[in-house]
Amino acid sequence: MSLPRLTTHEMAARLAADIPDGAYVNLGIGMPVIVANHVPAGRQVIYHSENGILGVGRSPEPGEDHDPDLINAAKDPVTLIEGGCYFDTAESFAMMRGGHLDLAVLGAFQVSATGDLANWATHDATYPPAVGGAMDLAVGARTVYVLMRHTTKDGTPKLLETCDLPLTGTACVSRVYTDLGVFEIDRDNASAHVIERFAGVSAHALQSVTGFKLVE
Amino acid sequence: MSLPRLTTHEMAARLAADIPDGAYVNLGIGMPVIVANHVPAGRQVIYHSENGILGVGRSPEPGEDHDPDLINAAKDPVTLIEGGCYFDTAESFAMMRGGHLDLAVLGAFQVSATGDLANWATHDATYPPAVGGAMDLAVGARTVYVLMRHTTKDGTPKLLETCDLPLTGTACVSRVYTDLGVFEIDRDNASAHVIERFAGVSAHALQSVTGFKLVE
Amino acid sequence: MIDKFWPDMAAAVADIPDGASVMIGGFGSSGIPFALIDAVCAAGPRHLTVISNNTGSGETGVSALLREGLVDKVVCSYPRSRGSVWFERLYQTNAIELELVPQGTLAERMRAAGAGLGGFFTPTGYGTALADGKETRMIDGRGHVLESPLAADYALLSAYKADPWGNLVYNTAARNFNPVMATAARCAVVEVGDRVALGTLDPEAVVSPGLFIDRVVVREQP
Amino acid sequence: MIDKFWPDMAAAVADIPDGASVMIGGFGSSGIPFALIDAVCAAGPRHLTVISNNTGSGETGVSALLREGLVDKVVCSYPRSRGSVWFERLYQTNAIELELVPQGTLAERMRAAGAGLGGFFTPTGYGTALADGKETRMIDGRGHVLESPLAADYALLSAYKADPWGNLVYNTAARNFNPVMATAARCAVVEVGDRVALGTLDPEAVVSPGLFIDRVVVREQP
Repeated sequence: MSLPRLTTHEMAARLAADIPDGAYVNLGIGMPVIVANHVPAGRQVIYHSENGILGVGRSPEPGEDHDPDLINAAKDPVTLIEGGCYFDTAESFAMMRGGHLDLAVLGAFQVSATGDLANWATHDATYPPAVGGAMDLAVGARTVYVLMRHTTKDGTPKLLETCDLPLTGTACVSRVYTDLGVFEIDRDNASAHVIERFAGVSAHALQSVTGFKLVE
Repeated sequence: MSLPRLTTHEMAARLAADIPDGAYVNLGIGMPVIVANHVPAGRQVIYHSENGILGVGRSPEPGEDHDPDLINAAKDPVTLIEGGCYFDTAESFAMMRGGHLDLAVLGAFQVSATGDLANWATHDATYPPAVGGAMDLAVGARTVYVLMRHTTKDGTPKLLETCDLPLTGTACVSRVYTDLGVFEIDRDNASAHVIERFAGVSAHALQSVTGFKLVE
Repeated sequence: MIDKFWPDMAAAVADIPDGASVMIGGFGSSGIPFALIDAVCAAGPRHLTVISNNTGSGETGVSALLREGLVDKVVCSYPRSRGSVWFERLYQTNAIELELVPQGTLAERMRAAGAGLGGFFTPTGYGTALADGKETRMIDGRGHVLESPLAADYALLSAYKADPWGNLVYNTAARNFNPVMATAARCAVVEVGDRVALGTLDPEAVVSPGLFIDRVVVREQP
Repeated sequence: MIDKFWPDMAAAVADIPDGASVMIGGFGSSGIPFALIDAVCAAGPRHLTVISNNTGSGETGVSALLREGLVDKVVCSYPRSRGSVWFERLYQTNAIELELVPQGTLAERMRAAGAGLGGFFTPTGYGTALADGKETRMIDGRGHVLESPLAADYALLSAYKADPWGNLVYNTAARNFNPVMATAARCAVVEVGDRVALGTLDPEAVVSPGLFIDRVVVREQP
């Protein structure tokens, strides 16, 4: 069964639509970073980068002069917007852990029915594990949204009763934005409320690729 | 029996002679502050103030323009020397507690034979107790020197087997500079080595006004 | 556009309820939010817990809140200063509760709250009366006291300049407790000498990034 | 007069002994003390423990220390980067020990060491494999992990400008771990782009006060 799926940019745009004006936001490495390109015009969002930047701006244009020290968490060159500032890692993580960011948008391998998040380690023991700031964002941001494909490439659900990959944090995810819909995690009932099913995705088809109970 | 005693300025000068060149030093409120006026010429000492200053300079002259925000721990107006800087209280006490100050010079009500310090509270329950930064300096400075008179006004020893006033810290004092001599606390033997007896003070007279064993 | 400036002091403190915990920046007379405190006195919320290094001097600052009878409890390191007559009066008649905290522990407890930590072990106060009743532990042969994070409902702060996003810089030793309190309060209200345009403050020299700050009011020049 | 400048990189790292623990500033390619690392490679102390956010990329930075076989153990939050081939090679042959620490916990453990604290409770990592074997505690209904302070014998750091007392400022995002490592090492060695005269740095904008800094070397311009 082939489902109509949103593209990466469509997924990012759907999530971006839910970011409130004036929010302080950390966008995780990978797909979440793209969200910044899709925030509706007129909304002012201040982006935090774990390496010590508040007010991350656009990437420099090819050929544009830029400061080689000025990189984001993905180690890509960025700029600083007016009103932005710099600080050290200890203060940066105090912001993250201390509940001062309104929102973190993270990628994920798996999310459980109670909002557990697995996004840092696979079962491959020969490949070095790397955690970075993911665990701090998971526990520290006021709200954690996950942006990920609904299933793995081979069709296995990534929304599961229980994560079987190593956890990043427990009971930390509020919402999941996938290529099939938007889901509000209901921790107490170990299920999720379907906020939106995208066009052409039936309730039945959606449930069949989801590892826990969905409530419409 | 009346002993020849050093004046406050003589005591401060004696202690100042032992401050090494290039040291980072915190001088406690009261008598210790005077030490800064007696550091030998040619020695550069950088003074820390708990309220967030490194590089405290001289007091402004009467009538001289000065910044009303720029005060020291005693709440008296001061200046900043070239090379000084400002920081907040959390960082200031990280410096103090973290062993980054070479020396703290503190006043005291009592010092014990094992280097316990009592300098923040009396037995008067109607008078509000106040501790400020004394406990942090006691545990945090690399070296703690006490500058105090050898006895109370009524002649009671302030160097005692055990302090009977509330403690500021335990086993924290290295040396005591009084108006009668200089004493290195020997914590392991609950005694003190007499580094210096001032002119006209006999060993017997000194021991008679001291509450624990002195070793010449 | 984000603009955290409020039109006047009264509006910026109007929602402080009875029973609120309120951090107040400053050390001695330096970095005290005198105008915000006056506005709180005028609004008159009662049964406040005030968290501040000192308890004011004379009739202004924290002293004014004490004089007006708005404060049930003070959390403080050094309540005794030249002219701290209002605190002494209340203390001697048992009309106010005092929680005395070593100054470094006071600042660090605020930092723990602001940084999302559950508590910390400090050698400060170990073996003294200020550790009475607290959990202790030997770590690397040294006695430590477990101290808990200290948050507040509001912080009343003073800074030198702010931009519309609430980025702050301070003047000399007026910095003191203000930045750490900004991190530890659910609502950080700041009075400043000057409003400056966005982009005016050096991004390398901002002391309190605006994400810690909720409301800013320009203090009238005397 | 106090002057913490040293004549060259080699002299400034010459006393690092075999078995030393060495913090190395930087995040990705930003704020890395490349010249000091090269000097350590040339000196060749062995059995080092390196504490750094990343493990280098290509042949420079931490990668060079790994390639030279000088490192027994890495304490790190993100050892996997584009081009971190030397670390991956050693890891896959069990030729190096890895202590993986969440990035915020890594920075906070350094801060605890620098601030003289005995440890702290953090919610980060609770319920995950990185809390295995660690003491945990419920605080206000939330799980926390007890983390210990992390100090080092040396810190190798990179900054933008220093004055003779070792007061430092950084450039943009090159600040990262450098200031907190400066507080946590018994000997903090810094390479800087420029030596400036005492009194040149704005006292309001010094990021690392000189009392944290032991040795400064000017990096040669490429």
